[in-house]
Amino acid sequence: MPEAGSPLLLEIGLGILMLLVFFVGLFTPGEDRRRVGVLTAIGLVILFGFSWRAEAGAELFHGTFVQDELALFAKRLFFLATLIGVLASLPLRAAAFARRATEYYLAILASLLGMLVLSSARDLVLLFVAFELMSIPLYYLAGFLKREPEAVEAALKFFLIGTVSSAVLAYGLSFMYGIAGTTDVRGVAHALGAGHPMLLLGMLLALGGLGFKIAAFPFHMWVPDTYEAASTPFVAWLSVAPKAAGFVVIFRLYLEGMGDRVLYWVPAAAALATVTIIGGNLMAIPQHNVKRLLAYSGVAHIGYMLMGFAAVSANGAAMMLFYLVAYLFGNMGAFLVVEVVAQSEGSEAITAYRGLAQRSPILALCMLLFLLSLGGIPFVAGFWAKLYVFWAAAEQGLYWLVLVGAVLTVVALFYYLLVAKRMYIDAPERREPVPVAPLLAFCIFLCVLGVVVIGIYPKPLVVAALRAVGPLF
Amino acid sequence: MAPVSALSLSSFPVLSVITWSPFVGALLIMFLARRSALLVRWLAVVATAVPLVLSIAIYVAYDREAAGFQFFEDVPLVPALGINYQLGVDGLSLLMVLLTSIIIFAGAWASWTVKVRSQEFYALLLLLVTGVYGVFVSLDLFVLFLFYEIAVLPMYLLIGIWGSTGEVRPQGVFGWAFGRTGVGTKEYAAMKLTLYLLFGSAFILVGILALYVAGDSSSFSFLEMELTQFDPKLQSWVFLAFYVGFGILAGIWPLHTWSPDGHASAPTAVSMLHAGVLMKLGAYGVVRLGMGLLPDGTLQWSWLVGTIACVNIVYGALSAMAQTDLKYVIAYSSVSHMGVVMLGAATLTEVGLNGSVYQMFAHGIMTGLFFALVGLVYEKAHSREIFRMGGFARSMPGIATAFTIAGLSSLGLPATAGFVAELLTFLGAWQSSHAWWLFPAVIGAYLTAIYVLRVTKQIFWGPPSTDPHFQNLPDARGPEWAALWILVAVIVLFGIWPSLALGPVDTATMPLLNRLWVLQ
Amino acid sequence: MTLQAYLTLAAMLFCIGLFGVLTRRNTIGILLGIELMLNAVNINLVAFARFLGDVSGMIFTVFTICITVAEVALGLALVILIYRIRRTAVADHLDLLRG
Amino acid sequence: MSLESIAFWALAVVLLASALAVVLTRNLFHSVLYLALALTATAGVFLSLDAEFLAAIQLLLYAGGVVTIVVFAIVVTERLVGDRITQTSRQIAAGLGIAGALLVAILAIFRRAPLTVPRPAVSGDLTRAIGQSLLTTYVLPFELLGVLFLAALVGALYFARPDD
Amino acid sequence: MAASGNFALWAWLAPALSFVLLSLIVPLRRSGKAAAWLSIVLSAGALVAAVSAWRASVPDMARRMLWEWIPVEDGVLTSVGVLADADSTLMLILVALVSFLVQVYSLGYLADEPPASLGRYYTYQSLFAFSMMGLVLAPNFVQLFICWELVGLCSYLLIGYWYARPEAARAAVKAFWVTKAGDVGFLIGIVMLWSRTGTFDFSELFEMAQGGSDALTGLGLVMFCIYLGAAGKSAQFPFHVWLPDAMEGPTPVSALIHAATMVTAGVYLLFRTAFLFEQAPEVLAAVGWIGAFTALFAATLACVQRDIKRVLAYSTVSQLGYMMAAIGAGFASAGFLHLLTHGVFKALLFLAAGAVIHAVGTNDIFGMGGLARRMPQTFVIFLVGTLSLAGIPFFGGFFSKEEILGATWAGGLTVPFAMLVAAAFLTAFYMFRVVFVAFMGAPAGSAAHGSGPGGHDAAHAHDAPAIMTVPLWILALLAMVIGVGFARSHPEAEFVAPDWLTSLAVGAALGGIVLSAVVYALGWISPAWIFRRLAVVGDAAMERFWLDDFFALLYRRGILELARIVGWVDRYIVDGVVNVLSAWTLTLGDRLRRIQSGQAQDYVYGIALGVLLLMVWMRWPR
Repeated sequence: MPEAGSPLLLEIGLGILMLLVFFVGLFTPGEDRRRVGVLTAIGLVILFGFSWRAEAGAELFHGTFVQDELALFAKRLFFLATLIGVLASLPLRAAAFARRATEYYLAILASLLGMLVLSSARDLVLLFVAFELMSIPLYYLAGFLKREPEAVEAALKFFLIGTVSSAVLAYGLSFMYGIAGTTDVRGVAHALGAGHPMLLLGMLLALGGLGFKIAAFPFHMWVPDTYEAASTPFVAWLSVAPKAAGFVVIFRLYLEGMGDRVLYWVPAAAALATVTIIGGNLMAIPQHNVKRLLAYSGVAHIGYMLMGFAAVSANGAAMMLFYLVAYLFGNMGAFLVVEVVAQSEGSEAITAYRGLAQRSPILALCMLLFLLSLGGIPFVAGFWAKLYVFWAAAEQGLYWLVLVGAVLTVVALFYYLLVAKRMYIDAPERREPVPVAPLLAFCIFLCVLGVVVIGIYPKPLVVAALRAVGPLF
Repeated sequence: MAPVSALSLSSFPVLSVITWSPFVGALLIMFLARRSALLVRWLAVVATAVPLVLSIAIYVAYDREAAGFQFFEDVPLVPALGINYQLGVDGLSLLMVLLTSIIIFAGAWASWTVKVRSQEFYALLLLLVTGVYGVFVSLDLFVLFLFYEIAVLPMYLLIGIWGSTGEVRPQGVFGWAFGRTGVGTKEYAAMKLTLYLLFGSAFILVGILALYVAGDSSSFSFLEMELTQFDPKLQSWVFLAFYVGFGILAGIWPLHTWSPDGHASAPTAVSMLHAGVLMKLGAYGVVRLGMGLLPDGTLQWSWLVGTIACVNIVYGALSAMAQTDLKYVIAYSSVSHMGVVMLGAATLTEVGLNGSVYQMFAHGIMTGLFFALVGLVYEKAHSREIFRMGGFARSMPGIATAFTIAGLSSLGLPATAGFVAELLTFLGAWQSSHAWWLFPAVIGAYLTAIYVLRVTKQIFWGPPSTDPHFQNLPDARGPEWAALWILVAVIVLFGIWPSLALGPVDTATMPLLNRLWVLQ
Repeated sequence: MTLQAYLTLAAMLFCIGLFGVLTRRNTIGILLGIELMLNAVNINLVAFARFLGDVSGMIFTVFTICITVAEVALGLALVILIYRIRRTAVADHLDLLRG
Repeated sequence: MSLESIAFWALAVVLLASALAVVLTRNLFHSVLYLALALTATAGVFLSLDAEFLAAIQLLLYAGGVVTIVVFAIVVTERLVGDRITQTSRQIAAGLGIAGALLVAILAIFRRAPLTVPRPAVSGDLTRAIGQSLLTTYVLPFELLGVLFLAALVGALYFARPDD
Repeated sequence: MAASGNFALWAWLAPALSFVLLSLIVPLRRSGKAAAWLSIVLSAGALVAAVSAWRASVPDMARRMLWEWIPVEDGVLTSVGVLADADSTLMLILVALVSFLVQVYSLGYLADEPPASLGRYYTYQSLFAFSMMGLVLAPNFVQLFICWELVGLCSYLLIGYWYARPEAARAAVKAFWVTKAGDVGFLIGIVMLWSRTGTFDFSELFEMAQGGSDALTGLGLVMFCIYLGAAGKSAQFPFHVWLPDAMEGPTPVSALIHAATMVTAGVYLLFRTAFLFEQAPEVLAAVGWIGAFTALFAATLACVQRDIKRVLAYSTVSQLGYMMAAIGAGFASAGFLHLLTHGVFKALLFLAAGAVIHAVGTNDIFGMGGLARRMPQTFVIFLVGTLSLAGIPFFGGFFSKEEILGATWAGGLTVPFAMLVAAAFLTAFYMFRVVFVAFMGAPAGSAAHGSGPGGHDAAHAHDAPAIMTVPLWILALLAMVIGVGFARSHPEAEFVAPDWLTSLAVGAALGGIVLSAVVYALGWISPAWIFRRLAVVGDAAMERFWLDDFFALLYRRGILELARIVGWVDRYIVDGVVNVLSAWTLTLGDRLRRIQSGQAQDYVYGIALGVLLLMVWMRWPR
């Protein structure tokens, strides 16, 4: 459809990229198909570039597909995250990544396609399909190392929980459709005015289903297992992109065009945020495996983002987006460092970080920066993120929530500092520096750059986020 | 000459230079002085000397007639949220800046003997100092909070890496908890201190946000908030938030327990800086933000502040008396003296508040000197067990003399800075609406006399210890003297010439009090 | 028959499916439970569509059915893989990862 | 008691019964067969809702496809294991509690807000309508569905393939 | 008259100069002798300045010089400076004189100290002279308190001069703590007074008192607090316990600080602020009673001491009691007069005793004996001092003591008067006990252990070198001169003493002399016999009436025990709670982690529960 070309440009381009990857992979002789990854990376770079060219405002298919500021913001975020994830995957050691590169990158791209569409879907059907398209590849990406029992087990758990929760989601969506009488999200928002209990039931069920995707507290339980078992670069990506998509869906379903009915969600969101923050932080304390620790801390961060949701205001949503970006850099960076250390030490235990500061100070400093950013310390991105969501919540009058959040930040710092202690205080067992694959180094550098730049000069990002949530309210 | 130099100073951003030069020093140390320990030290000395000189300069140049905030700097940071990089000093912060620069300059000399990873040590130390300066000079609550966090965090590594593990405490009522948390180790102390203070900062943040949201002018600027009248109920709980938040750093009872462990485990310079300056930072916060912005809240809660301060004074002194580890004695004495600071502030009288500020300064210098000396003694004798040492005055007369002077200042002996502070505080206490505060305060001073002289007699001015490995210990030498004599000189100077400090301070405290008295 | 009746039926089916998911030991059994839940969704959708006289619900159903099939395919592949590696598909035994 | 209500009740009974059987029988094969029955009953429900097209899909894709795959999977796995798979249940009480509570909650909401929508007459050919909107309004999800299948199949193949 | 202030200022600054020089120029201090001479020269200068200040001063005409010290928004909170009038300059002379003589004397007494510590000694000495003069010249309470504390510090430092000796170190802190305890009261008093009157300045307060300002009515509590300070410094009962122990310091120090000047500061304070105390007669009465009691009490203690310095110390306490009694009776000038004379002859006595100790090498009078022949000069000098202390006519102490007796009688304090008479009797007795035991009779065998410098013994003791004897002679002559001078011309007293008073006083003194002669010189009665008669008092006196033990108990079982308890509470309760909370957080995390059982279906439970709770929660609000 030519007239629809421009808004769908990114999606179509991605489709083409997928085809390219597919065929190149098909016709690549031998056991090593890494070139596919390179191709993917290049393609993503190009698309990322295009995503800055795309202009907002277009609607397609009777407004079921919108290319608004929010969608664009989200898409750029997805591209960035995926790009980093792909680049970081290139130097992966396991043979499967060489031989089965096609499947790997194809799956990533498929999921990415799902996210892209999801971020601009304004129709329940489209939303559900895109949601599934995003999820299904993740299931087997999680189990990509199919020789390792843990990986497969993690994949299976992920799959089971995922399907159940998507069933819950679909069930909720069915109610929404039934009461609203249309699959158009705006219709739903309009119908909520009547406040029909069944509609509310549907939206709560849907919230549960989405809660799984964003890993809010009671729905989070797949997270640590999956993170621990799956390959780290993928986890880094998994910990950011799908969650972001989930939040975009939440925006679309619960905030967009709701007017002052949004206030209805405050108790739910606040409750979710509280339990998520508390649960995530507390469960992170006793972890010995860095990836599990980051997983739980990630859950806690979702809680902080939910504070932004609980604020149900333009500021709240914007600060949530800001938080997402900060979290992207901080969390992915941390995971990449984990990958580096794991490659050299062969262990993901916290003890593997003993004396890292004396072995390779730069790497340790990067890790410290990421941890501090996650902990919310000034002059790195995470601080502003936390501060802004607090600020938004405070505006909504949720001072108690702010206090809970702030106090549990201290708990979070406890376990982050434990890692810092390993790196800086403990004495190293071996002296020689940790070898870093150049690509990984580059990705880590990107993340540090992001963390520090945002930390020092957050203004542009704030403005962008505020502009992105403009159409919602 | 004052106005002239004021002009010449106001032409360039002196406060920024003071604040950031240690930071620059830290960067230089990290990147330039790769493996030359000596270069590191000299860089540190220079990076701390520049602020010292400048702060003395602005101290002289400060126009007391004009009063108010001077050397003003204002750069918009995040206009969208009304966050500005806004600096300025009045008499109060002026004195604090001076204190900081003196202490850290002495600290740079005192930690001359740090051998292990000295590069990182000095870098972190200087970073910390930047944070401290920043808190004192920034007029934008938000920026203030940023600096506050910077001032707290490096402490973790500083204590964790270079600290010393004290005696692990025996089982008690909550023995299991002590085992679980690893009480006594330096890691424990570092973690406890850092988390405790960050816990406090949580309250501060909430308070600041509350004011920001409540204030009609959507700005974090202190000056604009000062003009807004906040609703008394809000003021009430925000003041409590500030009191708890900053009070933790000021070591108010019963939230003080981080300080003995932390200060005892910290390396010399860090103890000096932390006990000498950071605790004042807490008191400063209570006075500047709490009393400055929330007159109603202050009037509602001054009774609590003062009463707890009295508890601090007596309780701190008694616990200090109970210690057997020299560093713990000093740490607890800080708890006791911070009580005097808070008491003076709580009296809401001119003399009382001046005394409080003066005590901030006096105690800063004095406790800095104390920790420097303890560090020296520990370095020479490798012991902190008071009752194992003895008669050191013979082998290290210099250290003994300095220690005695510090002790006399801490027990408020005239001709030392401590006396002026305590006299003023006492006068204020008796004038305040809770006259009985005077008695715990004076009794605390007397208890101080008891434990300080007890320790001094035991370690220095007493029969020599029979322990063989205390034979022929060296006295302080070289750079260490610098640290000692700078501080001793300041103590005596401000002891015999109080108007030196009280002049500017008064210009800062009176407006603040006038705002309060209007409401009374 | 009223819409209420269909919805109730669907709800029951959904909860039965959930019950199966919660209680079945064998992974395949769990999958079957999930199937039931999705069926409930379908019934809901169709019933609503019918009573609204609106077609989009039906289409939604088409999609859900297809997606379900895809999921089942993937799931069963996973199950077989698990069997191959672990020689079991009893969900309780799959707890290498915990804590 | 009209005819269609009789049909509905019959279908409902069959459906629920077979569903319960699915989640309760010890023999995995049997539960699969019961599932097939339940799916067929669902198709019947669709018919009773005048959705012939969907009923057809239901029979083909589900009762046909799914069940076949499942049976196939069971066979494969049993060959892998070497003996029959017994199917037991765990924590029945807890499961019952949760599921029951959820059901109660949902039904409570139903009661609080009864829907009394009249059943409109069938207008035109639903199948054609479905086909049309599939290719106009819902063309994007339709295409995505293709991608989804591709992805799922790739994944399934990757997992199922015994080599490497 | 303007000069008076300047002279006083110079007198004050001279020792300050020497202190600054000695403390800053380290090599000078460590050189010992040079330091000593510097200090001596400057204190000589101070003496000259003091004398000229006195001569320049005229009665009832005060000269003030003030410098702002602590500013407040509206004006000055307090200032420092000089308040020079007849009385203060007279006291100034005493201080300057004694400290000059003592410094000279010390040069001989501490001849064989290592130079470094000799330098330390003279540094302290200068600091003391400076602070004491500052105290004397203080124009207001604050400066007085400052110098008050500083002289206390000097006494602490000088008592602990031989800190290697455990007793010395202990005595030093004891002295500081006890006097400081009094100062707590003093400080509280000052604060209260200020918040009533809004000033610290003596002159302003005096004008208030003259004008009968009602700010000064009902000063009872305030003045009593201030008196506590004086009682601490001037070793009034029960604060007197520190003074005897203070004898651990070098003897010249005892002469200067613990006999002539510092301990009299309390008396001087009361004399200075008498106009305030008159506002609170009840306090004055208390002062009188306590003073008289102290006088008698200390006298009894002095009778049983073997250590010559302790005898003198208790006699000092007792004499201070006399002065206080006079002030309590409302005739401060009488007390002040006795202060001056006592300053002279008590310094004399101490220095003489020092010479003896220096020669003999022991403090124990029973370790001496027969020194009159070997140390004739010292004997004569000591005798002069003893006679004036006993209050024999034509000697220094006679007139001032009689003044005091008369004052108490005129003040209507009959019982205290009786006590004082009894004390006078005892004074004569114990002083001549010393004379007879130490100087008459046969020399005891070589003394066992020497506590003073030098390990000589009584057998071949000899007079001290000139550098020590010359100051002694000067003081002795002065004592005589004062006595004779007063005998020639009474300064007219503000009260009429009964005519039988003189005979009574002299009689008491002579009685004491006779008795001690009977007991110790002639040996008609053995001391043991007396003790058996007075067993109760005797034993109690031997045990110092258990007061020291009581204070020690208060310190150990009271303060230290309390401290131990608080320390325990802090460590295990206050801090314990913190640790418990953190430990609980850790444990909670562990427990919570258990729900992550690793079994997929439990995770599904999570989802189902989550949805359920969400629904329940959302139905609550409405």
